[in-house]
Amino acid sequence: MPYSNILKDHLARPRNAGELADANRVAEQTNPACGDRLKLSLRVRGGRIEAARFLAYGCPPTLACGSVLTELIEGLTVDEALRVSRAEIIAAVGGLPARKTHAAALAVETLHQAIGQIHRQV
Amino acid sequence: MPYSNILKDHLARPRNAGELADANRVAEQTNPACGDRLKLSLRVRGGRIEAARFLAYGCPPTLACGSVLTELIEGLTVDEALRVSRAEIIAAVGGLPARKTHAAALAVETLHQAIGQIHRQV
Amino acid sequence: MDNSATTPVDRRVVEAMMPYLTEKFGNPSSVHFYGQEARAAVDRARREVAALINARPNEIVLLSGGTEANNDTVLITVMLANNEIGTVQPIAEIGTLVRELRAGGRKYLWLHTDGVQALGRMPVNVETLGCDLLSMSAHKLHAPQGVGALYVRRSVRLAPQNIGGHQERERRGGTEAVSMIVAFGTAAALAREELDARIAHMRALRARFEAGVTERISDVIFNGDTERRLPHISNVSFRFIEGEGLLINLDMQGVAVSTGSACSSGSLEPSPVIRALGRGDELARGSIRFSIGKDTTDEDIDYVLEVLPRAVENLRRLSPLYQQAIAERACTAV
Amino acid sequence: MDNSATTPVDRRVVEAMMPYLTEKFGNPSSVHFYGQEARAAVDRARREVAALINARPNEIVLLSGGTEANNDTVLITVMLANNEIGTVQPIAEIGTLVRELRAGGRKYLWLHTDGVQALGRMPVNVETLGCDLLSMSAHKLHAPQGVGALYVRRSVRLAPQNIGGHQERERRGGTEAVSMIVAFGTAAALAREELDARIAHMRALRARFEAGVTERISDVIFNGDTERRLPHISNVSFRFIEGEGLLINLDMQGVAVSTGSACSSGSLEPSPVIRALGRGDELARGSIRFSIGKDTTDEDIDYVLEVLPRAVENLRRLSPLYQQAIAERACTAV
Ligand SMILES: Cc1ncc(COP(=O)(O)O)c(C=O)c1O
Ligand SMILES: Cc1ncc(COP(=O)(O)O)c(C=O)c1O
Ligand code: FES
Ligand code: FES
Repeated sequence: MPYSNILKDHLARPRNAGELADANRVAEQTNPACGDRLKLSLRVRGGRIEAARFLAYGCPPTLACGSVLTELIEGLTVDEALRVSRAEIIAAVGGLPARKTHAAALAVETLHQAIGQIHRQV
Repeated sequence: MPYSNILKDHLARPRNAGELADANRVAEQTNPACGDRLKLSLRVRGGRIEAARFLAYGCPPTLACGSVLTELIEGLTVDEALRVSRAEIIAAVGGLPARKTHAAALAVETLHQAIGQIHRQV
Repeated sequence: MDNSATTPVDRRVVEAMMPYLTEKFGNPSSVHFYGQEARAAVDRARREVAALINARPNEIVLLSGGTEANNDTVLITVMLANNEIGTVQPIAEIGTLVRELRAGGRKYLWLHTDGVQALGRMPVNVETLGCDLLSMSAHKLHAPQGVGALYVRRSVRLAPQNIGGHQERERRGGTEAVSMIVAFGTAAALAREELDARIAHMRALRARFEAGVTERISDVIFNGDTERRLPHISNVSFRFIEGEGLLINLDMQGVAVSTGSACSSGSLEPSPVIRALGRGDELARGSIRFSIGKDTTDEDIDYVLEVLPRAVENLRRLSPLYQQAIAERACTAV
Repeated sequence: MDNSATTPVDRRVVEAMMPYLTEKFGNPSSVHFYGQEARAAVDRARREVAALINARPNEIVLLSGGTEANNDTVLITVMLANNEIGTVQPIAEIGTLVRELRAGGRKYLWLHTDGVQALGRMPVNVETLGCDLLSMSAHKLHAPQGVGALYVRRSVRLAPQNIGGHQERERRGGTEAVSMIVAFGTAAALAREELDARIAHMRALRARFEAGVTERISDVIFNGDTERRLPHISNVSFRFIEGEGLLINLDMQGVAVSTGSACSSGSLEPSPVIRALGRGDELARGSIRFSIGKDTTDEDIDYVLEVLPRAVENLRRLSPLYQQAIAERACTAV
């Protein structure tokens, strides 16, 4: 199977899907390689990510990376979240085929864009 | 099967195999195309072929054509025997693959050689 | 629901091939009894395959499948029926054109058509079609994978594909896959016999499926010409979502479908075929091929109709495109 | 007695392939469960084939048979073991030479060997042999006809054979013949496990056969190197007669043998291989290949030894060459 069982589980039961009504940080990015999209909404209080939600359009890796990302960053400080790497996301979805690793890149970039807003606002 | 059941039967039970002790006509020819050999010995009395025997070396069609030829010509007058054609021999062995029809030609030619001796002697 | 990718092997086909996997194991090139028994079986199968497309046995070159059959060198090739959306092409018209060109002096202009998807799903008659070459694959016809044939009209000369054996009248070397060829022949005979009934069955099930989808799911588009279309394929685009996620969701619930064609999957580019219909990337990426077989039942369809709306809904809930569309619609409604 | 032409399919092999002819019918290119199940089966088989020749799985290209495997374009090709007389060639020495030439700058010089006859009849180790490519055919290994493989050393780049699919790492297109590939894999596993026992068995039977022939029939010549020879082949020339007539006589009594190789039979020219041994036309035309299999028994051999002398005798009685020789011998004796 090109995709791991972990990935397929995220597809069948996405974690933290949707948008936060009280989000204070929202970012949406389109993957230039393929048009996949990821939208993140975060509630950040006192430098800590209290809640994260995602919406995604595209291939299973993009959907799963969105789902996994919200799980990884909820509860982290902004600084800790900035250290979440592409490799970590790929590992968390149980691996990705080489030609799909840019799905994890999209997740990192969308997160950084959202956090960038924070840094700018600070 | 490239070969008919009639042909295979001649191979398993050749008719008139051997040489006539009292033959008065003997001819042996080698097929220039492939080296197959046919030897005929005939006993001719009063213009009629009383007995015919054959020996053959080569592929199954050559063996079967020799066998069939002796059957066809025994009892015929010399003139009748001269009319035995290649097509008739091929039919009598139940047909031959195209690239093996020269086996029937060898039979006709060896017969004509033997009969030629008769004509010369007359 | 993925009978376009491959079909279950018919029980009767397995039964017919079994003797050639057990006691009848001759090499058709051998002169002796076992060899000739195998040769006779191959020739019987060749006759069945020829009969299915109204050809002569010596116009059939048996080989390893549709892909090998497509690997000849010809000038014009047209799919008889497309494997993604099932649209049937006007081969007969093209055939007439090619014959005219040939009569006009273009002596070596041949018309090839890929009949892999069409075989067993519509009448295929090489005389009516006027094609010079036609590719066939047994595993789309309820026989095993790894065997197929190329129809070669008697006037056409081809360079042999596999050099090193004299099989198939010098047109394709290699010891014949006897058991597989027997299976193919049996499948061809069954397909010829049962063709009308199979077509009626598949058409009825597809109508049931498409009516159910229309009723239960919004924002769907059925791709392909509704008239000139194979009876077993329904290609549907679901707006706002992408096909592969839907495929995996369905698969986890026991429903096998395809995005694009199995032949080209692994690439997962937006389907160029759907895009050529003028559908745009989103609809092309959201397209799924459901393909019905002779053994599909009403219950199978009803199960898909139960599972599919939920799967589509779940993915749409995740989709920013869908959320945006809802918001926009809400605004227009106001 | 014609196991060089093809071998009976092993019962265990048929059992292993059956599920892939019935419920497990997925297309390995499909992303869903059925497809992935088929993919896994293909990969398991690939590992078994690799293990048999001490290669890595990704060095194995699965395809339709030995002939297709031989259809690559390479510079040097040597038969590992000849299919007519069973002589084993010094591939390892040639391998060393090719590697030296390559080290000396001839970068694209590859050594290909046809391992079709050798497989399952002697240890085949691509590392020891030093070959870059090796052809295999399943039906010489107690699996069905129509499947085989090409070993391609990792450093070698080949142009793909069938264009139009991405299978076999772009090296060979076409939907995989799953059931056949599973059969091949099982046969490879069994061959690896049982190789020593099979070799000992075949060697013993051949010794029994050759002793019997020597004892009962005059004017016979055993062709091929008695040392460096596959254990299952005995190639015998019977003086004064031609092989095909003998073949048909034996066939009518239920004994299957070959003249020359099945691959090239149909031509029935005097065997160039036997002629190359310096035997002349008569011995070349009189040569018969007896080939033993793992399932051949003592009783089979004894039956052949009963039937063969009579068949040879009958043909010799017909032969002008034999009569001449007898006459000459009588004169010399006087
Ligand atoms: C239209 C069409 N042509 C050719 C093929 C390839 O045939 P095969 O799988 O026998 O190689 C397929 C599918 O596999 C197909 O759908
Ligand atoms: C040495 C050798 N190579 C190749 C082949 C051809 O393999 P296949 O029959 O699988 O095409 C044969 C016999 O058939 C053979 O004996
Ligand atoms: S297709 Fe590019 S990440 Fe999904
Ligand atoms: S081989 Fe020429 S006739 Fe027999």
